[in-house]
Amino acid sequence: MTTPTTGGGLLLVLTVLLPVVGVLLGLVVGGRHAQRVALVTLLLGLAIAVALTGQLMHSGEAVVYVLGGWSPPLGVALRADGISIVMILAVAVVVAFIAIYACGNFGTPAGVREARRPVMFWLLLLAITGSLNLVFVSGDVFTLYVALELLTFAAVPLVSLDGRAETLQAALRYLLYALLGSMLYLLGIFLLYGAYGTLDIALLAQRIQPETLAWAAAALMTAGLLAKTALFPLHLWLPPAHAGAPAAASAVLSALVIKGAWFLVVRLWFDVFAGVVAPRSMQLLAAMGAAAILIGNVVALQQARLKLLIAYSTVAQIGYLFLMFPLAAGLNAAQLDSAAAVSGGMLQAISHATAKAAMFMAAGLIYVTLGHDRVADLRGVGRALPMTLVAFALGGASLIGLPPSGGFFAKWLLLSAALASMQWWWVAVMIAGGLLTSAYVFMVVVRALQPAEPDWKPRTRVPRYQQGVVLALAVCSFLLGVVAWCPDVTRIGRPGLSVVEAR
Amino acid sequence: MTSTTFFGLCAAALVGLGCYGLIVNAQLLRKLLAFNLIGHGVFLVCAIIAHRGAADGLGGDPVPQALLITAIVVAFAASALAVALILRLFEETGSASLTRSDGLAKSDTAEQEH
Amino acid sequence: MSGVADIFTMALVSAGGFFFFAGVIGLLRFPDACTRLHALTKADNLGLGLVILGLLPQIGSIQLALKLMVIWFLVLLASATCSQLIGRAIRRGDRSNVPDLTDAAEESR
Amino acid sequence: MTLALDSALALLFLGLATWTIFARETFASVAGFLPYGLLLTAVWLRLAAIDVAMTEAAIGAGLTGVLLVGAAARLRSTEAAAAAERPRVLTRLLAAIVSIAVAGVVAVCVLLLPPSAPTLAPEVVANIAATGVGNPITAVLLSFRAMDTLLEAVVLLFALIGVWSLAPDRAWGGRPGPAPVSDPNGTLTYLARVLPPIGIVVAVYILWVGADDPGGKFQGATILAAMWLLVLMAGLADAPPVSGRGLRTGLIIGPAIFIAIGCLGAVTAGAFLAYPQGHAKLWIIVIEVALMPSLAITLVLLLVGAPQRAMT
Repeated sequence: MTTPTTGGGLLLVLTVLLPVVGVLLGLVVGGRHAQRVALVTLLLGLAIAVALTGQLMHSGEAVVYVLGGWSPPLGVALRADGISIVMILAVAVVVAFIAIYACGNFGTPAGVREARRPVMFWLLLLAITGSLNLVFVSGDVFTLYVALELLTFAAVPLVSLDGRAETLQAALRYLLYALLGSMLYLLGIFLLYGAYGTLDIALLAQRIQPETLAWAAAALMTAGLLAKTALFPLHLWLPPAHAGAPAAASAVLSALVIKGAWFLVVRLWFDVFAGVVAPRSMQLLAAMGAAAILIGNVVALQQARLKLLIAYSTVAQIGYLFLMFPLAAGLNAAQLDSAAAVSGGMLQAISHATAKAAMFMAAGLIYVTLGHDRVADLRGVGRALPMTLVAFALGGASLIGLPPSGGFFAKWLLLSAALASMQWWWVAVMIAGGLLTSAYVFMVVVRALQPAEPDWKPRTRVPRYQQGVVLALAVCSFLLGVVAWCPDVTRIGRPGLSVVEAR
Repeated sequence: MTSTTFFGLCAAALVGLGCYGLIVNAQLLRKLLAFNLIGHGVFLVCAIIAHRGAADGLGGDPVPQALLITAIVVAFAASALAVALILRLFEETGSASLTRSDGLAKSDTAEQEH
Repeated sequence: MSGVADIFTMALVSAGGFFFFAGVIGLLRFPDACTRLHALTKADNLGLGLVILGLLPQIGSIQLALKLMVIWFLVLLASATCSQLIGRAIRRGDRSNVPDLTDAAEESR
Repeated sequence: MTLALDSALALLFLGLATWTIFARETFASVAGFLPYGLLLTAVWLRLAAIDVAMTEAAIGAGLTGVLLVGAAARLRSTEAAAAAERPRVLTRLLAAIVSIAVAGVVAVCVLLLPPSAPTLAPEVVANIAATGVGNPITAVLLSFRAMDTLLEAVVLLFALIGVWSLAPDRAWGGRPGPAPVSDPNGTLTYLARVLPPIGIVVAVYILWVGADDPGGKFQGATILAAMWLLVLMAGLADAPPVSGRGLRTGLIIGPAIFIAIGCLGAVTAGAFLAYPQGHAKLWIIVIEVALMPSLAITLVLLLVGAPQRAMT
């Protein structure tokens, strides 16, 4: 089988290479130039993401690029369909916002040619962008392994950027989980190669048979990826890692990095193992997701510190991302349009990405202003940082799923999928999760609105543009629900999923 | 039993040993060694798959062999990063193991933003 | 002619094997570090040298023969240096003094 | 006969692996890991993977060994505390059960591999002429799956950035590792003077034959890295400061040329990382020659770790 390169394919190469070139260039020029290189690169990346989206919507089919002119199985192909492009776009947008925010915390101080934290942050930010894009566009399971490792190596140092002992511990724990995860994933792909003689996702999907070996490979790869994406009960590394990093880094890690491994689970289960995994394993996956929603939210409620609270909320929100599996399968079984569930899952991912990034950055500003982030002691924030508090509340509203937020529309899609496929128990989980989420969001907002003591003064003044960026991102997240009126991009290039046209 | 199957079972043993070490050994460098054993087990699986694919005058399928080279290099990079982290942790705390207690939840006073 | 070469090879490779064997026994049975080191270096230098010398007539290519000789030379160089370093460490009575970057760090502090 | 040989080999390396896990001291455990790595190299040879064996000997056993020995020496003072942290019997029992289950899964998978193994060897043989190189692994690494090799160089670079990010703030921009201490009459100093010229020749040779025979840039780069390490260990030279523009250029020049040639392919040969018809071997060699020094620098810097001494 030959996979011909389609129009606009070179854009796929660019979305991966541009950040890598940015890292190389940034490393050489160093210092405050690295920051400029990063900003320019991210801007160009955004333009490429938009161009790629345009290409995809124009042609209405997946964009494919055959590297080196060697088509699979011998060569490697890059492939972007609807779900990849949604993620690429979301990453480009969120990273751009985070980058503007980070200008306030990661500028090279005057009089120094180069300082460690800034230059490392900007290089790692570019590195994460490039690796994530590679995860989204790679059509080869081994290249995906390399992409996952790139992502790990770029994300772990972000956790320990401050160099404090507990962040080092958190980074090490993260690294160990991630490395174990990649080894399991690697074992799975070697087994797939041993059985079917290809590493290309499209070819694997054709050749795979429902047999023990394929099942074992699926189990190994999924287990590895779940460790990386921190689905309950493999979430233990996440809260200390995400809460300990500097705010801008937490935003990248919590909003984007964990989505890389999750995206791969989606890719594998829907595209490669569609005929192999039993409905029961889909239910198991979602059950772990449900446990994550309930336990993550309950633990979040008990947290004394804002950043840990948000980190545990991430643990819970990851759970939602795994509810889509049995829902899509259930819709398929009922001869309904399963793409709705997939769209719901993707929308949940990007709405969580925007909301969580905004919330972590808001928490960062609150920390700077108060000098701490104890939840019990947030008085005065409402007056000192009104925009930031609104941003936090809007992000929280999106997590809860209030209309017209992206979270609302995502949950609405998932809920209707659950009802249509008569899996009411997931409905109960989602509603309970929403209630718990609203509890801690309101708790934080109400405490922050309390007036401060009369002689209280903010410890540091926060630049206005940082507040503005956070608010803008939160507004994006809150208004993401408008995609309901847009054409559903996630279906492009995924013929196997849209059985019946709906909506 | 062919030698590929034989080494395949050795690979399984290596993965098992590595898993055990990863869970039981507290010191981080020992965990890293255990991780390397798991890695070698996985690589060995790949090597036997390559050996089984011997054809057309080649001693093994060159594609998995090439993958293996990449994987070995990536594993080295992982080890280097892990060692750097462990040594830094040792410099900061004088300890080279992950204590069970969640350091972050307790140290409320820890300053993180500047 | 080839019969003579074969006998030569067999004799020398066996002798090399014997030195390796003796070296291992020495390593296991000798009482202290210095004597063990002595046993080990004999195995390395003589054993490997005899094996390579024995293999030479079987190769039939000057280039390959030269490569083998270079390997022997490099091993000699490395093993001589290593045993010297280990010997010095033993004399100092400091077991942890492995000559290595990180140890130099501890010395310099 | 072969089974006897295989069994002896397996017995040895599994025995050493067990030692690595169960040894009481970390240093002893690392000491077991070194010969284990070399025996593993013999296993790759038994499985007819000569290029892999060379990579394993150079990077898997060699450089990883140096890395671990160095770390174990530094961590000696934690041995007592680590030994005290021995987990309870129940934990160990559970760990054993989990490990046996995982090993069982892997074993079953190995036994279930289809009797007629799928292979891409015929396709590689059919297309290798277009790449101009004779070593099928080099053809895969630098032509068919060149993307993976490019990314692999980037992985090393990202890992190095990660290692550097662990520097203390005051030492940023400075030199990694301790200040060099040289013994002018020492044997190590002598070796560090004699060996590097030979090592460089061997590295270039291994790179050069890599096009048609086992060998290549990674193996060569490791030898170069080893020579530099030897010079560093002997105290003949100091590690370079990480802020040096020249050093950083050296680090990225290899991947940058790789990417540039890839882009050239997009213009002249119709695809990123494609080579113009008939000139493939030339470009492959250019990439390998460009990558080798960059890889060697990266490997050395990964080994010596984060900067520790501030610039004065």
